[in-house]
Amino acid sequence: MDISLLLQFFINGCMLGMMYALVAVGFTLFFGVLDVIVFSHGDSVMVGAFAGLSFYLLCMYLSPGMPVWLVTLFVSFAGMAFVAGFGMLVSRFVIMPLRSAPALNTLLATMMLGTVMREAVRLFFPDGSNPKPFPRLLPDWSWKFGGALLRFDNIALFIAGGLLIVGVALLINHTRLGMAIRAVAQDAEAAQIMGVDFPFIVLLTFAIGSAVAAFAGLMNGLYYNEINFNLGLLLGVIGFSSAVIGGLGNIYGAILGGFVFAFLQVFGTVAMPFSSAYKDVFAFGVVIVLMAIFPTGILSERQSQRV
Amino acid sequence: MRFGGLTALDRLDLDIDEGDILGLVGPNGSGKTTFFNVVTGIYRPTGGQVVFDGWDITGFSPQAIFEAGISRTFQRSRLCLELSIFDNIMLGNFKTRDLGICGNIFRRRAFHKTCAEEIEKAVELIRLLNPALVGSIHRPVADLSMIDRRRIEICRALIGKPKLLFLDEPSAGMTHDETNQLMDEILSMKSDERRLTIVLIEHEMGIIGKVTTRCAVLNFGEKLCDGTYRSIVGNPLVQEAYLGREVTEDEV
Amino acid sequence: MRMNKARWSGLGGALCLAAVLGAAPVAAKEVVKVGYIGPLTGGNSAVGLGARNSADLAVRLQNADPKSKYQYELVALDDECKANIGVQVATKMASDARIIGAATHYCSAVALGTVDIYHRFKMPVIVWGAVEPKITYGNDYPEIFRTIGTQEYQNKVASAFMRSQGYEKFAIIHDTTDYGKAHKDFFVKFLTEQGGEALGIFGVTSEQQDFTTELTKIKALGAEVLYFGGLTPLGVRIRSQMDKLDLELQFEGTSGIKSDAYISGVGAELAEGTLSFLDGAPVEKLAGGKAFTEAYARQGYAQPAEALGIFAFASMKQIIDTIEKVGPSRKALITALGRIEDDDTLIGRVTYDEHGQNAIPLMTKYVVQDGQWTIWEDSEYASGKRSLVKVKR
Amino acid sequence: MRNTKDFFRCAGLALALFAYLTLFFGAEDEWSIAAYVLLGVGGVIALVSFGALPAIERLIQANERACQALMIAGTLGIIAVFREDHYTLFLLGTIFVYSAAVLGINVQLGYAGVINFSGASFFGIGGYTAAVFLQNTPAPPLLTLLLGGIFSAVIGSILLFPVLRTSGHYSALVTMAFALLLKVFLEVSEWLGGPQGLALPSLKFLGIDFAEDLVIMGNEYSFYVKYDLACLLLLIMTFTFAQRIERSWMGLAMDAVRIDETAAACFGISVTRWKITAFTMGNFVIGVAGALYSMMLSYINPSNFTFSDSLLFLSILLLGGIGSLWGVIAATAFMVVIPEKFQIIQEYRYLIYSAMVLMMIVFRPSGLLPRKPRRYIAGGPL
Repeated sequence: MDISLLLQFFINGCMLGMMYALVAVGFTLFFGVLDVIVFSHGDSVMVGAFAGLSFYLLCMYLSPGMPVWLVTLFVSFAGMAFVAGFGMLVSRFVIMPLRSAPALNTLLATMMLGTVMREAVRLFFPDGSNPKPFPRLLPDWSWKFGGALLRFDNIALFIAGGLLIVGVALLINHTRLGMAIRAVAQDAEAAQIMGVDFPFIVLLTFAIGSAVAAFAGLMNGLYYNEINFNLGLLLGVIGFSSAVIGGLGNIYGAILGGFVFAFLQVFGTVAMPFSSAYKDVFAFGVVIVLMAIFPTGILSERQSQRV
Repeated sequence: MRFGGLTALDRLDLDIDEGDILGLVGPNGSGKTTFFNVVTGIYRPTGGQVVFDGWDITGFSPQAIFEAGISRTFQRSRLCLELSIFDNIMLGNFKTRDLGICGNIFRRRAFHKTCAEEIEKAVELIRLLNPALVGSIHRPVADLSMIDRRRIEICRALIGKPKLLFLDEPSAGMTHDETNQLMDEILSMKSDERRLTIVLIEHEMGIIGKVTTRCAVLNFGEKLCDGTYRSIVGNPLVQEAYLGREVTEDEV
Repeated sequence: MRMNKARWSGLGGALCLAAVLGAAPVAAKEVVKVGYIGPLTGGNSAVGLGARNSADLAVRLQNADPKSKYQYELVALDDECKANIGVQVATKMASDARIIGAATHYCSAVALGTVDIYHRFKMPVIVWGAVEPKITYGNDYPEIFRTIGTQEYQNKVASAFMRSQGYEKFAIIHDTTDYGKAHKDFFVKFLTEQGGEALGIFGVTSEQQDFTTELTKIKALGAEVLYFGGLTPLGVRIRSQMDKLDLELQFEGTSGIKSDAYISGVGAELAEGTLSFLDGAPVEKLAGGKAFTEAYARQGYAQPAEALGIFAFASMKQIIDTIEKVGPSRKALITALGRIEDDDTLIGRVTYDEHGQNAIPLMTKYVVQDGQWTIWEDSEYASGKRSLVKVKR
Repeated sequence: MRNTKDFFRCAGLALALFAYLTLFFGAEDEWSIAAYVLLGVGGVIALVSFGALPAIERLIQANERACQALMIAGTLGIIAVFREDHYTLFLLGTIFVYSAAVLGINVQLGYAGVINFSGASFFGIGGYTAAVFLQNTPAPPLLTLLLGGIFSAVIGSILLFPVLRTSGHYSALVTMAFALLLKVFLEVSEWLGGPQGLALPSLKFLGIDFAEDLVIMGNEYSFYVKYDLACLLLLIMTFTFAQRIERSWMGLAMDAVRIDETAAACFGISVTRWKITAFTMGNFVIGVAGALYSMMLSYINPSNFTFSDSLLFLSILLLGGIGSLWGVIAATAFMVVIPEKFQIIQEYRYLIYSAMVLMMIVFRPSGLLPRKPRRYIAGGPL
């Protein structure tokens, strides 16, 4: 096991961790504000990827001559805007009506919504049930360190993902808007009395969370150069696990959870002598053990129970 | 009892004799409810000792403490709103009725018999407080008014024949005369059970004066003073805790 | 009470079919029902939908032919590639006595689960897609037939071919479905018999998205060929992630990735040089093959025929032709199918052995050249103009 | 029985319901199915608008024992009508077994509030246990049914420690992780037949082999009739078991644990004990149902017991109304029959089906037949 191999595993692990963290941030945001788990979030990632692809094809159709970096920017922002808009619709017509219902109802409703999104893309996107190639928008430079290969798009996506998460964390923790979101998270009624426009904040939170999911979808497409209608299913559960491991409601917990899960999977594959399908068995097994040790996640906020 | 840096109860030394009605008085946040929670086992005390009826029950589980004969009501009434009146009251009488898994499923006739007895017992208890409720004993608690819910909570606490009863602000959320009526009902119940001891948290001094045999005043987790109602009312420390001190010109 | 209502709806179906085709003769012929079962939802829906359309094409062509004795109606059901749903829809079809024969199943686990039901209800079926040997060899039911070759034969040809190309060291990735696992077992068996060596075997779930870790481990093994036992969705992911990790290995797949979706999914440039093997005669070269693809296109189905559409078409056509000969009775169809010798179909000459397995399996080698699956013998790789990934010794 | 007039009214209602069900089951092509669905929905709306529902509810609650007997008689009637139709009988058997399993989940979630996202996994454990025992040991099939339940309860207890320590979304994750983990485990382990899965011999009981056709007075009926009777018996036993739990101090303790753990603790109710009891009993029932269903299928493989199947169980419970026994049976029938009857629109099935469930959750969160306040004695005072 020479060094370059370890480096390659480390690079793969980081990319995977960043992707899971981006999905986990969405779960934490929605849970923080509305104390609700939106299980269609994984499929928002898939919708983001397909939206990106559609905008790219639109771009190529309208003005083939556009420079690549402009196309990339357009595809990213258009994709994120589209999914953000969709996220707002979801919050308006699915989440808000279920606000007073027990948490399980919202969880199951959003799971069903996820299935509807998956089936819709499979059926109505042209030849949706087959995997689609995602355009290579980022330049193709790569550096070799012995056996390990570091590509430019790895670094670019990793940094962009990191910036996005830090941006969201800054927005939540250090701006007036973020304070409003956190106020709603602590106590919706009190925040409303203090003049916080609750519906607007919920819409905004869903827009941010969905935009982050769209970025994860675009990143998935650019990194793997392939997207399929099924990628949201497992990503949703893994994102949820990462958010919970890190401690729901805590943005940095989501990042930690994402990287923990990713390196669990990488370690599972590397260390497992026999078939690497046990990787999932290993990863989810460790999740169960972690939950037994940290019942409310690693970086969980201490909830004192008011009696 | 310390929560991290905050000392909720500071070297509180309180002893309660059997058959007493002790009023626990003090401004908000003076540790009254925390005292209740420590005694009934919800919080594990970080220091000190809780002795009941000769037994040291410090740090026991809430279940064990209930079995020992201490029951309570809650500041914000924690009734099971979905369940019926009888169900809520039955919760308090649990230690005698536990037939175990097979008993409940297979020995149905035995169950029906005990069930009829229990309904009888609950009805008898409610009749003391509010005869009107007897008719709708199987209706969910959600449809009841505030005072009825308070009555159900007291019935729940009393049906298990406890030795010590903690009442946590029974007058919260009720009108003045409703509170008086409730206190009369409690007094009448107390007269039947000679050896029942009650600890009452209350803000309405009128009620404290009328009902309690002894009082204790808490402020910031410390016991200011102890004694009959008349003695504590006159005590300057108590007035200061509630109303604050007169400040002379130069001090301002 | 149920019988006449069903006939009424069957007739209604036939009438509207006739109206659509416009060629059916005035006197309504007796309606004969034939069945199709395949995965129409879920991960394998692309293959299932293509096969259903191909079976439907066989029925439409037969109904358009005035000489046909009967009017055929296709009953298509979805088994979702799950054994319990498969048993459910198989019971539905087999217990409906009006359905004479059916082309069934792509997923081997479902096919294995339903053979008993077809035997119990004495309904002849031709398995169009499931390649697990035990489906035919695991029982001696007269009702079960299969045109597609078994994985065993496909991997015997594949490993012999790869050894002839001089490859020794293989890394194997397979999905944990029965399709992938069976391919891995047979390929490793034949490979070790012929002196090759399987350096590493990696099982992956069919929903897995990221293979960078497995591929990095393979890179360290120093293999020459990456053998993938699985379907197109996974094949596309693995091939594109191989390129991201600069892993220049010869990529060899099974019948699962021989589809246009693979090439469009990975892109012609990356797919160049990918090998795959498919049962049956080389369709493109056969006259029937071109006719099939044109007829399929003319019907304007929403989904492409995919790799196994031709098999569903051939199976359904064989059922219909035999019904034309012996009449719409299950018992007659079973005996007639059992005696088929050298029947010239789109996928080559078909002869059923005593287990109902197509005894003369033909195996065609395919390689991707300029964005097209081309038959190995006609490709520039065979003629030496282009070469597969060099062996670095 | 209050009086004979009530009995006739109940009988009339039961007759109408079962006539509708028989017609609906018999419907083949899509036009008649759509017609029956509209008829059903129209009927319900008519009942609601005429305000007849409260009267019917009082009638049923007053004569609970009679109504239950009528329901069983009606179900037997349907089985008799479709005695030759293998497919409908198979659907009926599936409804009975799934209802029994969801009643098990109801004990866990509806009573004690323990969320279980791996319902289908325990269903699968029951099935696989029965398969392994039947193949390798001479154990009589009836015993393997019990073993299926016991194994599922024992394996469930591994999950107990993390489930008890966590609450709400966190315990949801623990059971979700187990569901995903088990499917991959089954697929990868060779000794359990790997992805191919395992075949199961049929149920044999007192010399009756459930695989041969039923022969009564000479004429042959589908062998599924035997399976349906077995599944119906299992459902009746589970129903009475769940109803007796609810109508006992145990049910009261579990409800208290679900609603407010702290308050329950303060009144001597051991929270962990009742959660463990509910979780284990629920898993036992699911395991037995899984074993019987696998014998009826005679072939099982890992893809039958995936995470989406667990979701199906929870959706059924939610649609029926959490905690309501009759709601579970009605919702199971709805969730098993509708996708089968709409087989015609094929690949669009899942889209429409999950959209329907979504609408149901948003607009009718309390479910089809929401849970009524508990009455300890059947037909007791209200």
